[in-house]
Amino acid sequence: MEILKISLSDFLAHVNKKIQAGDSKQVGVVPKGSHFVFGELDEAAQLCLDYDVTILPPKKYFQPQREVLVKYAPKDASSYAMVNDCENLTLIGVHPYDLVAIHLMDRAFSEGERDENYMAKRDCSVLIGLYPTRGFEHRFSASMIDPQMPYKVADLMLIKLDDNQLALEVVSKKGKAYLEGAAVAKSDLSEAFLAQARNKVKDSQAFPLGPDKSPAYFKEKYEHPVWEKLGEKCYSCGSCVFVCPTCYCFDVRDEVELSLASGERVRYWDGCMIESFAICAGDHNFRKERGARFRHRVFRKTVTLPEKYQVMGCVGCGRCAQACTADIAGPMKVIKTMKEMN
Amino acid sequence: MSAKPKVAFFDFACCEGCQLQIANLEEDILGLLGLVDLVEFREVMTGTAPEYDIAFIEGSITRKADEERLKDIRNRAKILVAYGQCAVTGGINKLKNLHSDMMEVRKIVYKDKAAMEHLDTYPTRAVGDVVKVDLIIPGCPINKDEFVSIVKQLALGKIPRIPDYPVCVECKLKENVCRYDEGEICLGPIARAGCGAICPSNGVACDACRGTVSNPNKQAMHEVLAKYNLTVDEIIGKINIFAVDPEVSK
Amino acid sequence: MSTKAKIDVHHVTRVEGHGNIVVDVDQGKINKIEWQVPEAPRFFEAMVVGRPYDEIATITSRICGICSIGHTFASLKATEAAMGIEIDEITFKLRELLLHGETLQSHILHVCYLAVPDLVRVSSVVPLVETHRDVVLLVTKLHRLANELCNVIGGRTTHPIRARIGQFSMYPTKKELQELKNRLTDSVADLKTLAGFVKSIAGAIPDFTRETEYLAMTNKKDYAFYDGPLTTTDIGGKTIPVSEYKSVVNEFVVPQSTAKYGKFNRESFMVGAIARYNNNYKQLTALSAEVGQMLGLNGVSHNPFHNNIAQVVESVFAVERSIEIIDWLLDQDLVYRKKEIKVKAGNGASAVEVPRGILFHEYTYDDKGICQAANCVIPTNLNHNNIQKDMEALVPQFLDKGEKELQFLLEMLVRAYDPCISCSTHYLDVTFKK
Amino acid sequence: MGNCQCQSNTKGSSIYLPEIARITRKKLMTDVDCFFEFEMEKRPLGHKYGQFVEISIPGIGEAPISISSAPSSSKKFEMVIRNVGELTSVIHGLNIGEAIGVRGPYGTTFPMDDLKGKSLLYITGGIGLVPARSAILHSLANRNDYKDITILFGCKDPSQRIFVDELSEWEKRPDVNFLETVDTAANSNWKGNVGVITTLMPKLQNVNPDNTVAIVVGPPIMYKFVIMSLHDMGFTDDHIVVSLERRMKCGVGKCGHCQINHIYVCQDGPVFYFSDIKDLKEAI
Ligand SMILES: Cc1cc2nc3c(=O)[nH]c(=O)nc-3n(C[C@H](O)[C@H](O)[C@H](O)COP(=O)(O)OP(=O)(O)OC[C@H]3O[C@@H](n4cnc5c(N)ncnc54)[C@H](O)[C@@H]3O)c2cc1C
Ligand code: SF4
Ligand code: SF4
Ligand code: SF4
Repeated sequence: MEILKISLSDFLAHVNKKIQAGDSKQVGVVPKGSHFVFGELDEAAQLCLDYDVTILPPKKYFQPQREVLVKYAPKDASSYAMVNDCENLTLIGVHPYDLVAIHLMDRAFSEGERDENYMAKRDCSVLIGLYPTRGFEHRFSASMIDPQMPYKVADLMLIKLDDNQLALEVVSKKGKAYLEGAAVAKSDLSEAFLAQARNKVKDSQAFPLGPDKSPAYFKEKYEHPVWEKLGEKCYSCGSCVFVCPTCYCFDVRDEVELSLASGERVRYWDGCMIESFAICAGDHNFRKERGARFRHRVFRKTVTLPEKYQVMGCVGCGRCAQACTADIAGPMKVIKTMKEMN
Repeated sequence: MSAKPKVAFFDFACCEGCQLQIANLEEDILGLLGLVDLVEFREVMTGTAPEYDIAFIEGSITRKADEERLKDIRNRAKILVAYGQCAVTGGINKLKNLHSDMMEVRKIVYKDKAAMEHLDTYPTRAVGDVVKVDLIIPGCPINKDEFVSIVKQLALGKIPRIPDYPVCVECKLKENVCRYDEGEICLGPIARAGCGAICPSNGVACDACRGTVSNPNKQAMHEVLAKYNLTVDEIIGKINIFAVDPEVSK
Repeated sequence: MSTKAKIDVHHVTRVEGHGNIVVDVDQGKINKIEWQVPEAPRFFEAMVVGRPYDEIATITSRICGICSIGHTFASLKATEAAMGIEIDEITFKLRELLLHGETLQSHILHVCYLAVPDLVRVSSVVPLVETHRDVVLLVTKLHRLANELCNVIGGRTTHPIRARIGQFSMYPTKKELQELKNRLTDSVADLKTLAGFVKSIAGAIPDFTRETEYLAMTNKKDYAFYDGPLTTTDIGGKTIPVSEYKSVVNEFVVPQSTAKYGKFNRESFMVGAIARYNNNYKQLTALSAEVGQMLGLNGVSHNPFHNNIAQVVESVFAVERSIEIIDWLLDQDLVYRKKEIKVKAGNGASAVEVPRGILFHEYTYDDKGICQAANCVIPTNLNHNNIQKDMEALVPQFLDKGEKELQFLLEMLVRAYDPCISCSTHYLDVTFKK
Repeated sequence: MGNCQCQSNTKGSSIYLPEIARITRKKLMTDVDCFFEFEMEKRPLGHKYGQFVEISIPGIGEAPISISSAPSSSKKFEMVIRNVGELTSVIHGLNIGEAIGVRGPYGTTFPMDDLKGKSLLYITGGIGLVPARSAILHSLANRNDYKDITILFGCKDPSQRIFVDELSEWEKRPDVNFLETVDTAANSNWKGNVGVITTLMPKLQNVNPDNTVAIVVGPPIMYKFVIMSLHDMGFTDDHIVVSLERRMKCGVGKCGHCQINHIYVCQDGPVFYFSDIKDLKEAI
């Protein structure tokens, strides 16, 4: 893997060039109040390479909150036509845990029936990763992700060396192409130095189980009272699933124009924590209890996805722990509460 | 509904802010007029009709005479929609009911003239407390996009469903900084969504102006509010500005 | 010549809220002329008692959906006055801007959707969609712009969210402001077109005058909407502080009617666009004054139907002032910082000019910020006495036109006042005499 | 979004785009259940027993519906649709010749090939008969492939019986043991059994649980009791096949609505050996 260096100002100048060229939307991390979000950059100066976590993960670009799948003239089935909107996109500053989450999403949407609406958006994206420079109290990603896995999806990885210098790992051809014309120089940094630079921030907590042990461990805890105990406090507000980078459940709804002349079949974000999610005909709800829904979500992260992909379904970003107003959603909280109860 | 449904609008005790949302649809009103046949709407037109396919009712009921008028509308309407929080739960008007004695209420406003007969008022009732309601469109004021969507669904013969999940859902989708992170108390976790989390999106905590979801986690809400050192009375006060399920205020 | 008229309009249409007109003239003898308000009272002053200071504006905003921005400001200002809270210049300007948005929104709605059908002699705006499609589309465009102004500044078109005690909860971005400014600038031409249309049908405005007292806010700097003391056309340029509003509005109950009435130096007074115009027209911007002249307003007018013309004039003014305010805001550092509010016991009164006229709120708080007492005086209330007196003058003058025409004129008169009867804090009920 | 030089090579296809089928026959079976025969416009559906399709009407929505006819190479297929909501009510109003959207077939099938040489016990409740019928018809058409065939059918009351002609045909067939019951028979001239479906099970003689596979399809509450009775009769879980119903939005294992632990009903099901799901608390 080629390693380059660039000054922060040259990097930003390059991003500005890309913004001006206009052939690809440049998205980066920008502040929002006391927090951060991924947003389209009007100028590179808005870009923030020093952040703890974003409110929503980058999945919003690949599985948009509202996405048209099919369009039609209402009640005329012969009018069905597919829709697949995508645009060239560069995401700048994606932390490793979010890259791993994108890798998981890629697998979910490409294996089995291949979902072109997702895959096309992924295909026209360039992902520029960034090693975190700021800690986040709820993060425990070091214990959740394989450090090599971000490289499966990243096109470039940024390592912040100091306030003015970046190291650049060129992972893919797309990444190389992105840098065309940038004021980069060959790196003279030793691997030991880089390793240290990558791991500048340490998590204050660690999840005790990996993808090999986690499924068996949690399956045994299926009947554990922890689900009911934490579930009792759950608002079923879905915040934990919407902010999670590896949650991708969705709803599909038909919407029509006011003229009733044309309409769209639209995919929206949905989540298993919402009470009506598993309701069937006859108003039968297969996960009626808050605790059952809570367990289902945790199991998806700790059992289902690891069994299916041999990767933890939780990447340890800590978003759910922060988003949960009831303060129950974080996987660390589940582990801790289980221990306290024993 | 194959032919254009005959639609009428009526209002009772309210601020008429909800029908203003309809006026605010601007050009879309022309589109709506293509879907329905507007037969009665006192604020915008002169004219009445003997019966309606859909009657939209705004406002709450505070007097016997209004009750009779509402029942008469119900008899002549196929589908009756309570729109706006005043109609759905009694809304702001129900704050009056917190006073145990209606004469007390009259005195606060009308002082020594309070006993005059025509000032009669009874505890505020929602439209659904007086007649059968087929559909509710909550909110103070209503969300005009939701209104349009419901009219479209009715015109298509669909069964409109309003969201039954908390405002936090929409708040997260808007990627707002949570009010709790700013040290404020927000009713979003129990409030019914459908507004697009408009208050948190404008930097203000949710007041639950659309009432609560049908199965709110009251206990959890009380625990959280108690953490903010609110007394039970304050919690009740906080939750019931818009007359949400009285159970929640217990 | 007709000498007989029996008119009983139960719930006048195209007004906000419910009002009735009862006229009984026999053999030229007037038995009864009555303007009645049967709107259900809602008891806001009772609702807010016992509630914390930071909920009051949320509640009193719901007095009226159409004037919710004005009510919110009156409420915030009264609470700020009670607790001695100062607002900074950005907040002040944003409030002015938002109020102009409401004025524009409400005036356009009223003039075009509710009053113009009278001048064209149709039952509502709906038939105009066919006959005057261009005008209707122009009106919806202006109305939409006004609403978007309210949305961008207040967070919602009705019941503003961002306006809080001592501050806004969020500022618009400069991009939004710039965009708004561009659209406001473009709308000036549309307003001129609209004024031209109103001129083309202005011949239908009844020739009726009755001199009365006109009450409005005034201040030295500007044609007043947001701030300033009180004045009237009868006190010759003198002003009265808002804190003494009670001595001006003098609410009282009259036996033959049901709403609380107001009077000051005469048996009745009028508030609203024409009252503001009559007191402050010299402070109009050049363009708004010119539109007024074009539509036949040259200084003080005693024709209540001219209220609609004054609304057109104020719409132009609102747009011009909004552009100026946005220019000022674009030069500021719009980085939002939340301010802490210090709760104090006290009493405070406020006034704001809302589309229908001057509005007063007054609250008393204890040291925990719990509301102990409240009073809200609504402009439509203040006008009822004047509507009654106008009707008494109008009926004999137009009796010979026949019952039907007379009824039409009386309804049109009520609509010219743009009464917002749902602001019913103070309404008394009617016992229908028939 | 015209500027996308997307690399995606299969962008021209979509798993969410329905194909077209037209109604060729339609017959109301009960007050809420309507039989439909559809014909695919372009190709035979190519389904197997127990599978389902996502059917849709533009502007209304999509829903999973089982295919009720036996597998065939024709473009025609049959369904029974119960009017419970938005989509189903609109479909009930369609006329012969009108089009609907179809995606699929999806899902697992009844293991009819593996069951060759075995006895079959069908236990069906209400419109559970609809998916089971595709297997029943197949096994009756290939009668020699199977030993004893027993069919139990139960529904709420006599007015809710579906495929009544076929029921009486099965009843008459000497090579089929057919038993039927209704939950209540008040206000009718019903002469047959009355009671929930489990009351039929003690009437079964000579069922050898070791060489018989039970195929159970019905409303959610039916499973628990039927399976208890089957256990009593000596059936082991790997001799019980069930078909589950869940809410589904995509039908292709993505949307998450039908997920029970690690299982997606749309792809891993709807047909399961009970032994594979008995530990899933939320399955039955
Ligand atoms: C594998 C499979 C096979 C099936 N086979 C058949 C079949 O052969 N025949 C058949 O008739 N049906 C079948 N179904 C069931 C069918 O898919 C459902 O009945 C479907 O919901 C009907 O769609 P609808 O739009 O008409 O109903 P909907 O309008 O979706 O309503 C269905 C039910 O869900 C409730 N509901 C819907 N949305 C919500 C919500 N947001 N919140 C709360 N409740 C809600 C409604 O109250 C109602 O009870 C099958 C289902 C599956 C999974
Ligand atoms: S964020 Fe917390 S309260 Fe909300 S659904 Fe998730 S666990 Fe429940
Ligand atoms: S479960 Fe929580 S910590 Fe884990 S990836 Fe999802 S949001 Fe992040
Ligand atoms: S601000 Fe309120 S609505 Fe939004 S997430 Fe927080 S608690 Fe929920």
